[in-house]
Amino acid sequence: MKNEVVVQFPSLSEYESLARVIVSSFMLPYDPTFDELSDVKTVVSEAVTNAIIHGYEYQPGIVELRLAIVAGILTIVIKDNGQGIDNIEQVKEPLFTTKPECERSGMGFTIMEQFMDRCHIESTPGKGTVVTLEKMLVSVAMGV
Amino acid sequence: MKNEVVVQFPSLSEYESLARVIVSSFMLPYDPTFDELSDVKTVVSEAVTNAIIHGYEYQPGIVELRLAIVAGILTIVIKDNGQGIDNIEQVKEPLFTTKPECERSGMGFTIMEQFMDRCHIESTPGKGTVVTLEKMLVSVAMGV
Amino acid sequence: MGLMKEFEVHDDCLIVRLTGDLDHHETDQFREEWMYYLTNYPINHVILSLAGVDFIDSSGLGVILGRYKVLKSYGGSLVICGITRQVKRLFDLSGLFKIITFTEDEYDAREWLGVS
Amino acid sequence: MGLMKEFEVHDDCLIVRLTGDLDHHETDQFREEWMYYLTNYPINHVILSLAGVDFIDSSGLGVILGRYKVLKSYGGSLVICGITRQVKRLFDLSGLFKIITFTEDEYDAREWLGVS
Ligand SMILES: Nc1ncnc2c1ncn2[C@@H]1O[C@H](COP(=O)(O)OP(=O)(O)O)[C@@H](O)[C@H]1O
Ligand SMILES: Nc1ncnc2c1ncn2[C@@H]1O[C@H](COP(=O)(O)OP(=O)(O)O)[C@@H](O)[C@H]1O
Repeated sequence: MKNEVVVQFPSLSEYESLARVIVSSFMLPYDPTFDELSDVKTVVSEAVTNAIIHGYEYQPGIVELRLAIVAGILTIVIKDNGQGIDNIEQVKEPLFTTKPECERSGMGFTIMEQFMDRCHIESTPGKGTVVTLEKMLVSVAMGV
Repeated sequence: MKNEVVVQFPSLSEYESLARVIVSSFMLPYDPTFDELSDVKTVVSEAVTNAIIHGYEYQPGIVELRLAIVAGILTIVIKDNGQGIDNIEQVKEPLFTTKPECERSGMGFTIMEQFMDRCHIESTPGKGTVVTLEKMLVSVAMGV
Repeated sequence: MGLMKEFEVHDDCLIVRLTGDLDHHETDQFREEWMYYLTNYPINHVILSLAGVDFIDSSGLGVILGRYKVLKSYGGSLVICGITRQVKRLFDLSGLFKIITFTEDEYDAREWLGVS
Repeated sequence: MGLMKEFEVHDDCLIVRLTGDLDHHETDQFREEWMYYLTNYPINHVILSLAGVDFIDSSGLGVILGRYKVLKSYGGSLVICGITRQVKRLFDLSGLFKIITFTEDEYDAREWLGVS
């Protein structure tokens, strides 16, 4: 992708805030609204946390974050090489979680779907998961 | 490298501030002093700017930034696949610049050497340049 | 930005004040500290002040819901106060407003709970 | 953080006030705007206020040195005021204090230049 920023970091929770800071700074030159910024930070936090907890189940691994803005549309890709997802339709359901014992709320994908214009999950069990999120940025769309 | 963060971004000046933000956020959990933070931001700005101006001479390319902290030592690697450097000893000299017409001060490498504990340049003409910078973080060294 | 936590016990009321980001990285320790107070003091009411929290995600939501359930299990109550804009957006979406009591600030929360 | 620029002309004195980061990304436009004032107004003195600048690198240094030379070439002068800590560290290292005049604030700069 043109003008793409690619970040790879270890699957450790201390990098969740780094991922949020990176996406915020990446968007900043496009003059996003406060709500756009906060929604995007939230979904990045959800997807990165999922890669660490569910993808790698706290085992060492690399999480990849890709960012691009083309024609006013922000695309965020979060990738892990973890255990993957069996039933993609099921995990998208609100409140569905495979880790209730960790007090997971099962709201991650619901938040991603609600806060973004598109949330696409690709996964191969045993190989890993790629979550693609898209959002039309109002400021850019309006040519501001 | 263990616990390494790798960032790839296009050789455009708008990403210089992103590189600074990333290195700041990366260091933050280690409780750096104000001067440590500002020195590191400065050297990252110098090396990334050099990759864009001198390495790629404003042509499209990818700049890679690698960050790691091991045993209290922050290591920063900035890599480009640009035109490379012929005479490494010469470019390190204060005020030396091959682009005086762009009002370059020729102070980049001097700043990197002064603000960091180590500044190592590896370069192959026609292939690219790798600058490795190291700094012992006081807070970590003191076990704070 | 990390998370700063302040715990204050007034008789059977625990006040928890947070500043910073409440994300997955912070949840384990926060849960542990909160539970320490719930098990070592005779707490019936908890006021959770999020006035200093600029960011929360579903992991933060999980810890809050978890403590809400613990409190409810023995007839205690939880009041949340001082929520900022990003927090409100997440709570709105997750339906938290329907089950937990929210007040403007700590003062209103004490009034609501009838504690001094 | 981007760079905000304010240019103010008082007779033969130009005041330039910056806020934000003065890095390579900002230099071309900043140089152009600064030169616009130097060529279109009868400027003899420039006061550059860096009170709002938290970050500068050698590219920023280059623009300042370039304008200093232009001013000097026709007998003009440059005074820099209000430098913050990071800026001071870079200026210290680059020997800028030896060639350019620095004052605490804009008021002192005007005094030094003898302009009102
Ligand atoms: N990166 C991933 N790798 C493997 N499984 C995942 C991944 N992300 C999500 N899942 C699965 O999808 C379920 C729902 O995810 P989510 O809606 O974020 O809720 P939660 O994280 O609270 O469980 C998870 O419980 C997990 O089983
Ligand atoms: N990444 C790079 N690729 C190729 N040449 C470089 C690179 N970095 C620095 N140089 C060379 O080293 C010289 C000195 O660099 P520096 O001390 O940063 O000063 P300046 O950037 O002001 O010229 C440059 O003028 C350039 O010729």
